[in-house]
Amino acid sequence: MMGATTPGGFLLVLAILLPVGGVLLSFVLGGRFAERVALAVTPLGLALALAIAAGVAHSGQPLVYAVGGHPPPLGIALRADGISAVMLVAAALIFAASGFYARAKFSTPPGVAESRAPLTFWIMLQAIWAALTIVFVSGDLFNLYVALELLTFAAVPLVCIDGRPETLAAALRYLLFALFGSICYLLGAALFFGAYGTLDIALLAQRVHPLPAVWAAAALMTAGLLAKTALFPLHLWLPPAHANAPAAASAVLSGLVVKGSFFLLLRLWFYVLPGLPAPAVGAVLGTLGSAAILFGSVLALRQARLKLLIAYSTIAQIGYLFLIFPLASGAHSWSADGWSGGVMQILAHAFAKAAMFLAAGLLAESLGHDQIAKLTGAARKMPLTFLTLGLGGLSLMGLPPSGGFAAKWLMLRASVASGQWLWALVILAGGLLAAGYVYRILAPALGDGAVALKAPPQRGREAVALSLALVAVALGFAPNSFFDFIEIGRPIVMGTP
Amino acid sequence: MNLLPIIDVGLALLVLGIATWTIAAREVFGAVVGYVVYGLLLSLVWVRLYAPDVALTEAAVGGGVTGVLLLTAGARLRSGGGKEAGEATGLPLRVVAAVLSLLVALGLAAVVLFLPEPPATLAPEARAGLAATGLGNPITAVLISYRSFDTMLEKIVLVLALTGVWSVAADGAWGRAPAPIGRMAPDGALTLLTQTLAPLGIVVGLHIFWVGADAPGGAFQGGALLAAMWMIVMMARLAEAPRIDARWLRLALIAGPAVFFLAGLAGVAWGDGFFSYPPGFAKPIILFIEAFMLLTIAVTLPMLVAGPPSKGAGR
Amino acid sequence: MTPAVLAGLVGAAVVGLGLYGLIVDPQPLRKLLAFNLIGSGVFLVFGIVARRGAAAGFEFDPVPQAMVITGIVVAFAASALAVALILRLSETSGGVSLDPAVWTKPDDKGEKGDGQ
Amino acid sequence: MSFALDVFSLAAIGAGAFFFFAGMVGLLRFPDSLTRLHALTKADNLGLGLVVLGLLPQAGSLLAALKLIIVWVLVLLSGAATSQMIGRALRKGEDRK
Repeated sequence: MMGATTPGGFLLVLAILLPVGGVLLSFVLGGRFAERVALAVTPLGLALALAIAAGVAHSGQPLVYAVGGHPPPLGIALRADGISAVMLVAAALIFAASGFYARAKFSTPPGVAESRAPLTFWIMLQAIWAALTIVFVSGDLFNLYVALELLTFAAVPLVCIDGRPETLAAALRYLLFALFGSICYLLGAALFFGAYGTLDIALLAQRVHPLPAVWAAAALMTAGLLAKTALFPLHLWLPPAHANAPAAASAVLSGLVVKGSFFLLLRLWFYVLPGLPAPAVGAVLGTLGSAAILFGSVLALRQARLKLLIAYSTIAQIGYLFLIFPLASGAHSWSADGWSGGVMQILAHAFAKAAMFLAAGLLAESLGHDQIAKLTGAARKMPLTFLTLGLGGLSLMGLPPSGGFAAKWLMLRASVASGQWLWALVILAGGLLAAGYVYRILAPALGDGAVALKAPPQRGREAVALSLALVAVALGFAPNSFFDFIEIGRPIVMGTP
Repeated sequence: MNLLPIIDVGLALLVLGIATWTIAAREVFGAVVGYVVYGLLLSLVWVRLYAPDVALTEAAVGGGVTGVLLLTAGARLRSGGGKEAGEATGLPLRVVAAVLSLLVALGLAAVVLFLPEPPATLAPEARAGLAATGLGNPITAVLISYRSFDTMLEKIVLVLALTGVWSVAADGAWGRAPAPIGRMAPDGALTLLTQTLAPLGIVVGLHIFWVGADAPGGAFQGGALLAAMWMIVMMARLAEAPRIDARWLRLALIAGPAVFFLAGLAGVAWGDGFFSYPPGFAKPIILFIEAFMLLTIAVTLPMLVAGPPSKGAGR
Repeated sequence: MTPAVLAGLVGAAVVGLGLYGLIVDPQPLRKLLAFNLIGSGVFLVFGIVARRGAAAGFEFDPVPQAMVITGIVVAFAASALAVALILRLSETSGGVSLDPAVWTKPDDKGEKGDGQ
Repeated sequence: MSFALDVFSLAAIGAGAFFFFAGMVGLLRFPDSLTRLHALTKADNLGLGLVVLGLLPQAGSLLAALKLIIVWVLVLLSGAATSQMIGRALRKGEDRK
């Protein structure tokens, strides 16, 4: 049954407990042990994520674990399906890259037992990993609430880790938005429990009917999660927060953390409420997404700072994710394309954006600033860094070969096949605008000019950033079996034929 | 007995009035005082909802400790000389906000009042599982057994919150102690009160923890009470806040989640899998876990209120 | 009117009040108070759900009540983090404003210490 | 017997409520902080004492009765301490003027 533990299910608990244990150990040992613990956790976490993916692929079924031997509705069940597994692996790779990249900046200085920024960074990095793992595998809406709060508490201090007033203001604003989002989500959970006496996703999916309480719960949860995902017009907190955090943190925040709340929106609409006749919801979310694509891209074009440009580009790329709601709903011939395209967009953007933030960090360190106007000729001094920016940009624009291309191509196919031409136009326009802002970074940098580097970038860190960009490109070559894999555990859609 | 509905209505009106005051008060200080009163009244509402465990938590954490936190914040803001910036919101936005809030409140009231019948409940399942835990208080069973995973993660939230609070310290202050709670010089009356109250409060806190297995109470409520006692001791300057890198402090702060974590792992060996308890030994193990959670809560809440390490404080 | 019905009305009204305060009040500490009000209203909704679920010899459904206890502790932790940020912001800058435009003047963007 | 006790409870609690009411009026009507404080502490301590006295016969067990008395003593103690502190703070504020 859905609530019973399957073989390999214990891997899910281990995948959560590993970074949780890392947090506790780092906190109590303190000092340079925090870094060591975090770096030791990284390969183990990657191995666990791969083992879970192998388990899902092997059985062709979601892995399930009933925590404490109490199956739902009384207890909490963990479930990993196809998209859980790919998200776990993607997260593990990005955490590994960010952790390795951050060592240069966040090692405890010699002669000091413990210092503020490193301890905070390594604890919070592991905490974000723990929270995202729960988000990807938990099957219980209240447990997911606790995970969302974990995510908030871990992400906010990273934004203001350097302590300047503008970063503190950005962190505070981020915190208030996130708390508002959580409380809306929690109210939705209360209504679901009041109506059906369970918060288990699979059980709810069997029980839900289009009642007022269900609509209210869905609306509240959606609103809360939109605020956390920074979908236009609730995006105000994102650019200052992501642009001011240290690069290693920005990569995780922009690449992964906003995807956590988006992932819950997928769970809500495609797993809890697939039976709800809600074409209007898809249209509304798709429209907001389109607005985000256009608005975010235009603002990205106008930024003077590279990190702010990349942050505004995140707002636009988040917009694409929301096209999954009109394009993958129902059980049409085209909805599989919409689904695959949406999931591919999550992954491609995660890798491309993480790579670009890491590269932007290297650039800011080497040049002492990240003003786009003063980049003239920089590409000759830092070719690998700009190659990373270029490859990431390729995926953002949606040019082949890249994961971004695959994602946008699949979405285009779905929108054409379904006759929803508007989304196709938006996707194309967004691609053109993205080309515009990527050109703004690369064109001056490739030109002639003399830029003085404070220090050349470290090769190892350049390679880390580049490898993430290469993953984003490689996703463009994903075989069909990959798309079959992410279908595992996706509910058979009732509702529309 | 017929008086009860009147008392309920009066209580409801009082709660709403104080809540309105909290939002409408001109001064931050007045709003915070309103919020503390609100928390205490709310705990009476919880009693009327047959939720004594929640009432205790609300009174201790929601009203009490949060109240001290906010009052201290207000005082520190004022003494820092920093004005709370921000110009008043314009009338059009106020009207829009009022209409929106009214609609949300009305909609929510309608949905809550017309939840589907018959009411959904897990009470029978919770009752059925109670025997295996050996507990008499079903809420403790939910927190430490059925949904133990949530409870452990919530303790991790506390660890993260404290790390986050510490992380805003000035770089030079790292490793020192937080500034004293409140700005009072040692005061004879407060010292006398603390010396009398603290021992009694500690006894009551431990009592509430101990009876929590079978009666209203438990690690949360008892821990919050112990936390309040430590806070009042710090306020009276009978003891200063510890340095944040003190090894005993770090251990106490993670004791609860760490023991929970290890017990959860041990469930594989002795029980039915992660976070399960061996039949027949569930109650002693649960009490063992709770004892460490009590310690962690009692230490974490005051440290969260005390704030980040400060240059002026600590040796 | 049973206490549960009354509490439902109070919960809904408190959520509305808090929402209004959250939108309208410019001071972060007041926004935090408003957020706490909304939170308590949400917990009351859980309380009503718990009371409605009285069955099997219990006067209440223990599961939502336990969720409220977890929620209260989490809300307190959130308040503590927000207070720390507010106090630090006022300490470093002498004022508390959420508007990032206050902090970034057009010309000194990105010069010092950002990026990594 | 139980009837007499009920009457006693009712009378004591009623008297206690009256003192609370008087204290509230004082709090609202008295001119300055010190006199308000005076009204509040006197009335509340006595009022609460009477309420506790009235509840004692209804307590049911010796332990519960003891708890009620402890509550009263604690309130007395904290009331005394806080009014002392408020008074001192007021004095300090006047000195500064």
